[in-house]
Amino acid sequence: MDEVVVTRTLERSVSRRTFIKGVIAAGAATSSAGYLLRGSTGLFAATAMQGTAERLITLNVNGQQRRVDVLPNETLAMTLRYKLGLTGTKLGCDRAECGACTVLVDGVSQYACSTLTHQVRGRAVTTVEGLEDRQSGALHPVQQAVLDEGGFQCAFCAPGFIMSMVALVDANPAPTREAAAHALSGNLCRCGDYDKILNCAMRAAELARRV
Amino acid sequence: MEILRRGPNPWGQEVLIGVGWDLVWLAVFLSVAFVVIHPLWVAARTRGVGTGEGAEGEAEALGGPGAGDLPERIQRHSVAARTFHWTMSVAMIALLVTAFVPVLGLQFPWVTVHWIAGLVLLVAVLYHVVHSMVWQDFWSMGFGARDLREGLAELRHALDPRARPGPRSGKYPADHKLYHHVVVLVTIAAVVTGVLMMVRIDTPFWSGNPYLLSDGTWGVLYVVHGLSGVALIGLVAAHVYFAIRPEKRWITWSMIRGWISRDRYLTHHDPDRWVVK
Amino acid sequence: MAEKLIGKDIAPPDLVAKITGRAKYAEDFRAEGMVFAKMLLSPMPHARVRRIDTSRAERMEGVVGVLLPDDVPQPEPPAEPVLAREPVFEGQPVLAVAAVTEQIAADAIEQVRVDFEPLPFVLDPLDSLRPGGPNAHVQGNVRVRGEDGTEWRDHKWTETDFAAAATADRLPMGEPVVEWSRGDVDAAFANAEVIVEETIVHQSLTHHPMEPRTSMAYWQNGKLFAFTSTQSTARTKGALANALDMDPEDVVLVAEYCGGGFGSKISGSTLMRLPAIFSRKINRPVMLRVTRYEETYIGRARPGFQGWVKMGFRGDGKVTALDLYLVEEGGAYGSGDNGTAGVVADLTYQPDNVRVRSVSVFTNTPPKSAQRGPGGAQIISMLEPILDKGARELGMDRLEIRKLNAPRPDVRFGPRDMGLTSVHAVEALAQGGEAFGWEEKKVLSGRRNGTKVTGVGIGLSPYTAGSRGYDGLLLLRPDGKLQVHQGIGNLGTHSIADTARPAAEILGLDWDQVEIVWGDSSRGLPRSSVQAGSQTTHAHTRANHAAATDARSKIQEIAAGTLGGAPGDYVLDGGRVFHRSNQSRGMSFGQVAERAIELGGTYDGHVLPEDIHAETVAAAGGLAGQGLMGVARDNYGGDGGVYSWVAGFAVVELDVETGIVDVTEYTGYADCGTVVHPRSLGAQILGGSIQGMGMAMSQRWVFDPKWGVPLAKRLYTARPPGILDVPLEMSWGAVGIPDPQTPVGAKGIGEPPVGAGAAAIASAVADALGGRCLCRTPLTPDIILAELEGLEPPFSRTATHVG
Amino acid sequence: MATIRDMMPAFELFQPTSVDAAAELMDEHGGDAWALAGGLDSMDWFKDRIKRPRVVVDLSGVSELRGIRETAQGLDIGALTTLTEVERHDALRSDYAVLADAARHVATPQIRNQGTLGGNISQDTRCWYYRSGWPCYRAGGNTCYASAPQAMNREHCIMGASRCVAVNPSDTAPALLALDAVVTVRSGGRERTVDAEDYFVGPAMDITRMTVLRPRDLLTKVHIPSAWAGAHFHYEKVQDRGSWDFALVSVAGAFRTTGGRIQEARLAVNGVAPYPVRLHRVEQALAGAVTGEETALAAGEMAVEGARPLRHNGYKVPLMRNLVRRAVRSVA
Repeated sequence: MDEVVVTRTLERSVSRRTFIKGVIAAGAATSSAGYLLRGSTGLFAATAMQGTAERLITLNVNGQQRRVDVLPNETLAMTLRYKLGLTGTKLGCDRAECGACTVLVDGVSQYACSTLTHQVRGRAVTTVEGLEDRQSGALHPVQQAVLDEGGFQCAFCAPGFIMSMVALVDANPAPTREAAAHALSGNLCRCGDYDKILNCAMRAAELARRV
Repeated sequence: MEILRRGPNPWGQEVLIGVGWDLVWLAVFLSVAFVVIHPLWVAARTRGVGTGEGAEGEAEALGGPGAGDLPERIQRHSVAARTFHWTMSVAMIALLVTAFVPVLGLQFPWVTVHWIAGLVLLVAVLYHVVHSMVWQDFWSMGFGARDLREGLAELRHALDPRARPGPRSGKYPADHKLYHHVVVLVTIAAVVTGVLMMVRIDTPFWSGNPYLLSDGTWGVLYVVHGLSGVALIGLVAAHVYFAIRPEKRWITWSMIRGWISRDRYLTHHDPDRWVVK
Repeated sequence: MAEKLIGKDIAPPDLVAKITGRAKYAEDFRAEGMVFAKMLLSPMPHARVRRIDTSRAERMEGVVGVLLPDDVPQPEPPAEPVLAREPVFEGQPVLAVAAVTEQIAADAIEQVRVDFEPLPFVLDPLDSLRPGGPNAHVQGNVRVRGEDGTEWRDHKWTETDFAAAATADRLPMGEPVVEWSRGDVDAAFANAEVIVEETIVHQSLTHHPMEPRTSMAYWQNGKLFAFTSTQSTARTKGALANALDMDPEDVVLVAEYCGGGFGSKISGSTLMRLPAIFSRKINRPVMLRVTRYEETYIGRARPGFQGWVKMGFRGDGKVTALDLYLVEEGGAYGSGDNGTAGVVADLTYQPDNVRVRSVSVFTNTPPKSAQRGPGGAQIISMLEPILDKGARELGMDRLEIRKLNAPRPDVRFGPRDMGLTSVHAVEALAQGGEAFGWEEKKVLSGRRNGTKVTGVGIGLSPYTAGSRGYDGLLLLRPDGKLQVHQGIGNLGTHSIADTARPAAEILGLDWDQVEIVWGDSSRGLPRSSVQAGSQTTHAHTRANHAAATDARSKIQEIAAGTLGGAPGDYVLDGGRVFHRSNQSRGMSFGQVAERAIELGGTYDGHVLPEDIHAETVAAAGGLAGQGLMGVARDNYGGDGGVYSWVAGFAVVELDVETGIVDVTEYTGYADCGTVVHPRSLGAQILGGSIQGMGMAMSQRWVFDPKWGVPLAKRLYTARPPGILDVPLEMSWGAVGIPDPQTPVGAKGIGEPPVGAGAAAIASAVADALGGRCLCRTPLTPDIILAELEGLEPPFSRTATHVG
Repeated sequence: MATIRDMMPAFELFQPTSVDAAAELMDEHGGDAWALAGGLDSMDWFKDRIKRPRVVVDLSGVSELRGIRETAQGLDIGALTTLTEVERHDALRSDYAVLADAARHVATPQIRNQGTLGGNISQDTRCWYYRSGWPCYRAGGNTCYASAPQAMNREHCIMGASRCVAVNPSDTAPALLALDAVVTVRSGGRERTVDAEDYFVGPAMDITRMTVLRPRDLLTKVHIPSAWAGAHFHYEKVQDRGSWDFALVSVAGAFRTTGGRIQEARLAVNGVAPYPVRLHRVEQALAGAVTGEETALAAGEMAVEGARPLRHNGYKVPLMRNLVRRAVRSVA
């Protein structure tokens, strides 16, 4: 697509800021020939659209500013897994159903598989890789709790559950078992480890209260 | 312009879905264009030249033997025939409106009215078929060599006023007959496909079953129904237009009052071909 | 032995990787130049590919290649091709396109033209059995034992078979394909005090592991490097090599983690071959990221049963006769749950007279496979509420009638008249009932509280729990650490770690001195069991026990040889071997390992035992000379089948105005011999039970009969249970009596709980309905409410793929 | 064209930061444009590659569309306000609990964090034939696969059908009907308001849409009049699973009572028709009725009069009847 369209669309009656945003978003629609032959990173390279507008955006992931090439139809889960190498965020269904892709956006739990990466520009994204203490490398209280309770079986769902637990203990330091279950009801575990997962959540809240 | 709508069936096989709605706009456009252009053209063409309206005087000249003992009013359409005509026209208008107005953008619950109107039309048509064969002179609608000659002459006269008009017609002029036969074909197509399509919707009598025929066959039926519907837009428009044209209004009156004057009879009809006892 | 580790809660060594996101599942691997494959799936339940045109796709920029049915073997059905020329279910892969990005590959698939010729299809086995009914394969609809192996047959029943059943709205029962019996059922029914007869339907349901069966592969120097999701590592390597017709030693299989399989990934998947074959064709690493949508079709499902059962009881509650007829929905490539179901029913109720007839019919539904407790889970969840009916009519306590019928140590069962190594089902029932509080809970039965009615239920469920004769392989390194090589898979049962505990125990090592090697065939994996049938705990505590015993004697020999005295005088503890008379007269394991390398021969694995499997020989060969090697085959032997048991107890609240069932309490109690890892055992018991609850209450696999395609294609329509669908607190326990025929005394537990959970809920729901058994799964609110409101059922008693 | 799922086709993305810009973009691109709110329903369509807009207008950056404002006339809820905000908002919980309650019943926490009130009431039906991309009436075809004699229609409608038998999946819609809410629709430069009840369109009127929204339209605001503030409310949703599921039947009620009598009532049900159904006749019958079981039973019976179940959803009739009973029963 070309910038001109965007400009014409938004110039009239619209703030300079909106106009620029429009350009960035539209610009991100363009393909990145540089990625064309680099399968491992070029997952979303080369779509039908051509153009030369700006394509790099900056994401705040786990406290770091990451420059990354993002297409308009690219989901956060894809960007994290295939562009930033953060494969802890899992794709279980890619349809906002199983919760394996749960991440925190400004501290709020969301399904990364159903969030456009462009929607989190300028917002703080936290993935399971970002939970450990950056200095000491100590596990996050939630992770510690899971370790103490021996939580999860196949654990494909674990990163998502853990992010939901983090959101839970941040919002509610002393949840009842029932409140915990509701907070975790957006995550699926096919091994059926729910009882142990709830033990982990309760323990996590306990540990979080101590720190 | 989209003429036919196709789509994949659940197995991904390409099947017909129906006619492209662009055709509706086309039909509406052509109808309006005709209604606007035709009178202008007629006006331009007939400037200075006498209209087709024969002068009263001619009547005597033309008057065959015994013209004098003809009644003042000559019955042209029986009550039954008129009832049929007007019932059918109401049903037809209802069908066209419920079918196409939503497509053109004004939405309202149309399905029920549409199929009920369809049934009314069906009944009317069946009645007409029986009535015309048993009580009416069925062959008065027949189209023969004379009708052809008459029609061609009329056409020549229409295009070139100086050409002399065709011979007087029988009970029904050639163009009326042609129009009638075209409408018969199109209406039958619409009614038959329409009746079959009712199998697919819920009615008080049954609940729909889309699988009576294969989706390919249904597609064809939808196309036929759609095309005949679109055709009817034009046909009805033309019909209504001519019905209100001044030189034809006496015919319209006859469909309301049932009779025409002896003069009209003698001027426009050939007593040998339309024998009035 | 002095148990420092067996029976303790120890977090598995891979848990930190799992909770920090470092654990690499198949889809997390990358390779330089990797391309992405996307598949075109059959849009029809049964068709023949007439013509394929990929020209437009291949012209697209970024498309690297296509893989067609002609590029892969097309074995005779019921063998399953990777890409089908004659797809037999909607969603079966027909071809694949590889491109530099997944986006391009997907766009390219849309440009492919395939001309399919639709063929007759069948979804419901009964339709295929009707005279003139359609067959799922052009070759036939059932497989039967013929002169030379099994062969296809066009198996049809008669009009009268169906007419008779239709009037009674029960299962039609024509000529079976499989039949076996013991005693005389008809005579037994004649003398029975009470007879219960029901038509039962257990519907098919998908596995839906959290991780779809994604694979990546590339070739290097003639070797295949395959990254996949599988329940069993060593055996998957063999399966892949076999499928590609190559030497197993030319395959490097990496499967460090498996995001769930439940029987659908026993030795990998058919689809894992696709990237391997594709990569060989285009000479680029190929990633096949299987999406949930694709997994729904190719991810396997538990076969459904349409059945009929007749149970005869003696006055005291003993089941004297059991007559069972099962029609199995075998899916596109067949299944055999019907066989197991009959055996499990016979084992659980121990009737003197039994007859089991069944037929497994191929259908044009997505392929079936083992699903946690295959056959057993279905039949137990169907029969337990029927046993309850008998108990009610006899005025008997439902726990007592189960204790009465449960097998004793002298048990004989099944067509092959088997015995068991050990059985403590009665203890599981008794202790479970105690823990659950059966006496107090059973009085709640039928209690009305507002619009809710309480129901209490029990389910007793056995399943196979062990096998014998696999190899153990371990290495005592010069750094004094013990390296245990595990060829089994890592799908969350923690058995890669837990089955190594006996080795550490025998060598007197602390757990932190033990390193587990798993998930990468290039690191040397011994011949192992597939991780299915709940075998591994039994099979590999034995194998590692054998290997460790071998290592211990080698250590003792080296100590005696170095420090004098007899090997038997030396004891092992704390990473040292020393003389029992004098602690200081000893060597560290490190020294022992170095000595072993000097000595060579059997000590460091240069000379290997005769009886170990070739795979173990190859694995050991790669480790020879790196330390003291313990390697041995499990020769402990044993007599009889190895089965574990779970007794499930549940309380439900049924809302009579909505049909909603709320499971409020659940206890699972196991007989699985020695408890190796309590917390992990609890996870298996409760996790399996929860899968059973999903099976009994919500999971479905609905098809449109006209087009023959599945409709419940999403997780929310397939309805696996979520955290709010199970009790907030659940409890478990174990009898803990060791199995005398295995050195560690431990049996497997993966599968028995599924039937227990499902049956306990089904039994509790029937109880809440005042003993009315709907005798079908899933027990969704619509059919419960319809039953309560006395509505005309929308489908027949035998209908399947509905709900 | 061969079918492939789970990879969104390419589109142009616009991220306006003001309603004006958004409205202008929608106007500019008309039928090619797709307004993206929480994106949960939208991305399903995109990933199935069934709906393929050329232009996507992401509204998440339009702060004017977010948040809840308390006014003398009641509450103004921005269309982009997340369901979590609706669920937790104090005034909503205290004075209009039925809406907060309804929001709490939507899918899962993550979806409530992302999903918006506007999106929830504007989402498309979940009919599994339609969602499979089959050429049904709603998809512009000429068949309803769900009402065929052998079709699987356990979750379909028992009333309000017209060729299409799909149901409206929204959990919050009935609550808005019960509160006499009014929504604001922006179209180019113009704004119009629509009663919540009229916001939803049945297939008899337009078989391809669930709401009055046409191309170029933008739902901007939901107004909750103060009329029902602090009334007695009741909300219930019956679903197959405890989370991430759509209602088999849901009911929302608002009641004003004096001395054991119901003064005025609002009752709305969803999951039974292609649109949320407001039970006017029942409401009239309830006005002035004595609270209690008898009234509840009568209301339930009246609610399901004329219901015409399909083959597999007969249970929805007693279910709807019972839920209406419970709603009326709750007044006391």
